[in-house]
Amino acid sequence: MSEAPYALQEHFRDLEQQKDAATLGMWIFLVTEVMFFGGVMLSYSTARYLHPAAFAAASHYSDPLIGAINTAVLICSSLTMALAVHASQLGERKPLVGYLAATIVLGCVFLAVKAYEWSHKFHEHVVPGYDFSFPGPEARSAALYFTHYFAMTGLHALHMVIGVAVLGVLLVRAWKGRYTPAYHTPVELSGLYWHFVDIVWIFLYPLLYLIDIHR
Amino acid sequence: MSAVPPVEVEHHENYLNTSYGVWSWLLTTDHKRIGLLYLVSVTFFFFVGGFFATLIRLHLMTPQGTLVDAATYNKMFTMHGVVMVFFFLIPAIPTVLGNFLVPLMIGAKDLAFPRLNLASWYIFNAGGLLMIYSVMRGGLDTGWTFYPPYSSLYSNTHVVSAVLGIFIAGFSSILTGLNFLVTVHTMRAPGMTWGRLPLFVWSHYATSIIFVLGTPVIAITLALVGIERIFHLGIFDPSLGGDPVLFQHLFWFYSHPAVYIMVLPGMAVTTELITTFSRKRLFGYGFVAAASIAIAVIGFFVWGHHMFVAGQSFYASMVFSILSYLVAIPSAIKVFNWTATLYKGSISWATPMLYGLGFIGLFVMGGMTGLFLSALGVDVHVHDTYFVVAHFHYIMVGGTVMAYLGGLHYWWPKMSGRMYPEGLAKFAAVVLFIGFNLTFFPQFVLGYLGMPRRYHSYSPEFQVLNVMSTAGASILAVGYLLPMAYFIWSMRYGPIAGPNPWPGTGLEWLTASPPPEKNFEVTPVVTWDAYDFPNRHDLKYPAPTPGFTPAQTWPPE
Amino acid sequence: MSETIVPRKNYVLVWAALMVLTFVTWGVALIDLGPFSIVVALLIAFFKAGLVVLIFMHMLYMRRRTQLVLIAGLFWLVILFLTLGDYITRHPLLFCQPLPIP
Amino acid sequence: MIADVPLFPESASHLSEQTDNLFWFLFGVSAFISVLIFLLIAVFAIKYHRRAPNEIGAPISGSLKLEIAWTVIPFVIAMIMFAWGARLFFNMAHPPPQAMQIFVVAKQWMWKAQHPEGRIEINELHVPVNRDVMLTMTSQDVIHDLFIPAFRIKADVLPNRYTSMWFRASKPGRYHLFCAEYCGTNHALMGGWVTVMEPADFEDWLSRGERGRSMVESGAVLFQNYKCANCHVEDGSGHAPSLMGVYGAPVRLTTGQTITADDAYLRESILNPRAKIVAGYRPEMPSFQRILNEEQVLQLIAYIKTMSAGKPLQTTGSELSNPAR
Ligand code: HEA
Ligand code: HEA
Ligand code: HEC
Ligand code: CUA
Ligand SMILES: [Cu+2]
Repeated sequence: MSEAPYALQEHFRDLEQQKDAATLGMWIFLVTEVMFFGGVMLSYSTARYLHPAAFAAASHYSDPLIGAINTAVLICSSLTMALAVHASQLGERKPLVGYLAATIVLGCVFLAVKAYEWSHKFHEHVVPGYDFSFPGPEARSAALYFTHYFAMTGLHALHMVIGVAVLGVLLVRAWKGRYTPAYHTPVELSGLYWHFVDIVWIFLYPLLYLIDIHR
Repeated sequence: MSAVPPVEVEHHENYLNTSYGVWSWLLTTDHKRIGLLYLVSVTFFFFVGGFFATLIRLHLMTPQGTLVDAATYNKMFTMHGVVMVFFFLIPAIPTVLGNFLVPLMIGAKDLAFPRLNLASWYIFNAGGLLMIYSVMRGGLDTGWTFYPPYSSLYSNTHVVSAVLGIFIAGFSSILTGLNFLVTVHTMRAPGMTWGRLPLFVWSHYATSIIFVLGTPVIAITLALVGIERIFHLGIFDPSLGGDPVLFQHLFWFYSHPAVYIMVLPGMAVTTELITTFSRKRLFGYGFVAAASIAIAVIGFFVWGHHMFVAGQSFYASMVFSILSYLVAIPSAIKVFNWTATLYKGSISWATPMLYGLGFIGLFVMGGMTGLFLSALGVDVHVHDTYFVVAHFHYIMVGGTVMAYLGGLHYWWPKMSGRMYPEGLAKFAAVVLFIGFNLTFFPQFVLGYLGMPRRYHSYSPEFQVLNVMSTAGASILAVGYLLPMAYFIWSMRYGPIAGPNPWPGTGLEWLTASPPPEKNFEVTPVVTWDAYDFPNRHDLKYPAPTPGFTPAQTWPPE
Repeated sequence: MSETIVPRKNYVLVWAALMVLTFVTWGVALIDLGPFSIVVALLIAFFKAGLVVLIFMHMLYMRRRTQLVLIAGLFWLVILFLTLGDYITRHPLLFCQPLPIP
Repeated sequence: MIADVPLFPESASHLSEQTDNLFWFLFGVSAFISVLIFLLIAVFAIKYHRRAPNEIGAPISGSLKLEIAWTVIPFVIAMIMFAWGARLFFNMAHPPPQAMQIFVVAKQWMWKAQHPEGRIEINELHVPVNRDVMLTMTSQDVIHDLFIPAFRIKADVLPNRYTSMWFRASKPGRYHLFCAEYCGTNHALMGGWVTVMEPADFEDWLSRGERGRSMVESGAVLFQNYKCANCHVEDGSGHAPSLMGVYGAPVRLTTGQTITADDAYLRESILNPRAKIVAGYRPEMPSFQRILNEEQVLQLIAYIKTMSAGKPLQTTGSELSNPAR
């Protein structure tokens, strides 16, 4: 492909092999991420199994509606990301740039809402290890909920931040017209990453916000 | 010796002499050079770990301990374990031999992601430096297992930096595994089907599965320990509502499969050694390949056998025990196939073969004692005693380290272009074998007698056996220093090896020694199976002694 | 490997389904289903995740090998969660449990 | 000197023999298989040693029959090993109901054993010969592990939880007691001796020494001091359930579950009362988490257990020493 001569690395036979390798590599990376999050989720699950009542009580500190809205924001960003990949496949430069920008904006909105929620928790003094008070004798077990809350949302937010940064780089390159129908693997792979982060949140939302909310 | 006479072959352009200078090494993306970089790092860590081992053994000469106080002793074995496991044995074979050989063996120009490969070396060293930093600042005393609440609350040593070091080094494991998986899937030369892959590659493939799926779990687990320690949270600490047994589950979910990370590459090397030095096809290629994958998969189901008396449920213990027996079966299959390969072979007693046979013997002893440990009733008695210490040293030192050394000898001509001194090498191998058994066999007896591990002082009746062990360790030390010395010597003075001194059947032997920068002048097209000695008419054997008619010769009638 | 290009319309449809399901999750959580709340919530989450993986991430159109990677990942996640089996079968007086008094 | 080197541990409990039997079985099988393999390797290596530089091995590449044989045979052997080990483990995990109770609290770096009669010992454990003894153990700090090699038993001792093990000593004598789980600086020094005595000597030993209150008596005092009886009125007329006969009985919880009130449940009820609420009552009980230490909790439990016997509130230790009744 004459448009992107720099794209083929010399140890590969052709662009197809290169793309094949990159895609497989990305999926394997995502699987490692699954196991990474799996570790905290397991920790969360055992803690919840051992202290069901405390977890229910503590989860009331998180507003399910805000969580739902944030989920929606992230899902919209997934759509714009999917459309960005679509645009890159067709080589439409302007839409690609636009969708990437939209994804970044939505990602930032999500992070902003998250920041708001976190600051709220700080105000309510439910930050274990820093400033924690919880009414009732279950305080100790409730602290476990908040520990996991911060660990899981924090880890997720960290992934979001990285994702936004990566998309930022893509945005600049897309603007310069570096991606063509023949070579747009970076857009696709970043898309996979972004969707993965979305999926993590799809699980975090019910796990953290929706524990026995009628109680 | 089958070494080609030291005729100075004409100077050829190879990966070692295409460019010179520090930066040409530190910024290289050539998998062969990165393999050598890893060789340097890993050897360094081996001597750090060996240094602590030496101190441990010296200290344990007398019941009260001769060398250090209790706190220091605890740091010794912890740092010995951590350094040996995370910074020596886990990376050793995959990153040195694997890096060097996997692309060569499948006929690729490089690994799929060369820059990632270099990055993983830097990440590894960054983790290692952090570990060394913790050692310098006063060390770590939690045992390599980091059990909370001791590690997260009570220890006042440098847990956080050590944990961070391992966390970082973990990413290098993940990247290495990912790179191997993708390379094996996408970069094989034409004709190199799955059924023709050398078993070295199969084993590394299986190892990579564990790297990729297990390492993230230890990363997050140790991260949680670090967080718990810094912020005094209660994820694992029972006094804050957490559950310490959960840590053990998470830790062993990685660390049991990790023992197969340590042994599968050893098996990989052994398979190559046994076939090359028997000049014979591997007996049961398909079964051995499948056994590697089976070990990697079933190995993930048995972690609870480290926790039989740790407070997991009775039923969980039962299940983990039976699964531990299942995971022994593929290992058994491998051992039997290796042995059968020797049958009617043409067996050479070259140094690498001595290591290969040594591996089988010591691995069998280590593995069989693993069966003692997975028998619930017996494990209750021997858990956390020297029996366990002996078990794992038999596999890890007797098995994997031996295989690693065997592999280094075997591929040294490929890596450096020169031969090591055969006589001295045989001598070192025998010294190692004797020293090893003297060091660790008495520990089986000590363990069943009931001497607990991680003891800086012990009851006087255990002394004689401990002294034997210490004596063995000093012989062992000599055995390790010898190869170090003659490898360095041979880089300059060793006889020139030629492309295929043994001769071996892998693609790596089809290219020059040392190989050119892009591995092959032309990408090879593979039309033969692995280890297919009878049909490899291209292999050049040294001329036969006149007047001698062997049973099978090349070329076959 | 020729690329599959998914029509834009499909993305939008999936997106709509995901949005609906998100608010369904929230709505269902408000109804008291006892211990089944979590089950329902997780089922919906799995369904949503499935949609994202299959369509947004093109898993439907990937080659078999890539699909295997995903399946392997999920399989290993399940192995990890077998840990819960220990907790569920644990007797309070762990390990050593007196036989019921006759 | 070499003659004094012990090669095999002393055997002093009913279990040690069973464990050794399994050990010898494992040893025999492994030795047989290992030696077989070593011999084969040695024989092949010598018999087929390369005689000419251009010799190659015979073109053999496998045999399905052999593969099946050496998959199935080890599998069968392995299952026998498993079954035997599991059976032994089952015995170890199920103490006979009449076992005599001793309570052990571990802390860095000592073992503290309390006999129900009140005698407390440190880094020592006195037990009668030929009696089933069950240890109920907990830790005040990190994880420890009680290990008595001569009895071939060990079990981890965890904070915030009860673990237990049992044995029947078969031979009077003094045996090592070790801590087998690494627990910090003086882990190696956290040990002592188990003394197995003839029953008469044991009774004698129990009655000697500065005898404090029995565990039940101490429990009764605590029950009084902490005003438990203010709420837990005997006939159940207070805000709280009567504790009469609660031990070992089924308890219905607000969640609808029914559980058996065992040691761990009682402990949790005292230290973390809200975790499980008795049906029909309100979560009013205060937590005694930071007020009582592990030994006191054990004493309270011992006391509550006697209430279950429907005995008068003051019980003497000697009656308890045979809970078999
Ligand atoms: C490379 C490392 C390595 C390997 C490969 C193994 C392999 C095995 N290990 Fe080991 N193990 C360790 C390293 C390793 N282990 C370490 C480091 C520890 C201690 C960690 C710590 O606490 O610090 C440990 C601890 C350990 C324990 C816990 C002990 C305790 O703490 O109480 C157990 C218990 O089941 C166990 C079992 C096994 C088994 C069944 C195998 C099997 O895979 C072995 C299979 C091999 C064979 C069986 C031999 C070949 C077969 C034949 C010759 C045929 C005959 C076979 C049959 C009849 C079945 N190991
Ligand atoms: C991969 C792993 C590996 C390797 C190669 C080794 C190698 C050795 N180990 Fe290691 N060992 C472990 C992994 C390993 N070990 C682990 C995981 C533990 C458990 C830790 C824990 O409990 O947390 C352990 C624990 C352990 C103990 C038990 C400590 C205790 O429980 O109290 C002992 C005791 O003998 C021991 C001895 C040795 C010896 C003698 C060697 C020898 O093979 C080493 C020989 C090498 C040398 C001798 C190096 C040669 C170099 C020199 C001689 C230069 C040295 C420089 C100077 C002296 C100035 N090890
Ligand atoms: C303020 C009142 C109050 C005090 C003081 C009190 N309790 Fe309770 N206790 C309760 C109530 C109410 C319940 C039932 C609800 C529940 O399960 O928490 C209860 C339950 C229990 C139970 C579980 C009983 C069962 O039937 O399952 C035990 C055991 C117990 N208490 C022991 C104690 C001990 C020991 C003390 C003193 C150290 C004590 N309590 C002090 C109010 C009290
Ligand atoms: Cu207590 Cu070791
Ligand atoms: Cu294991």
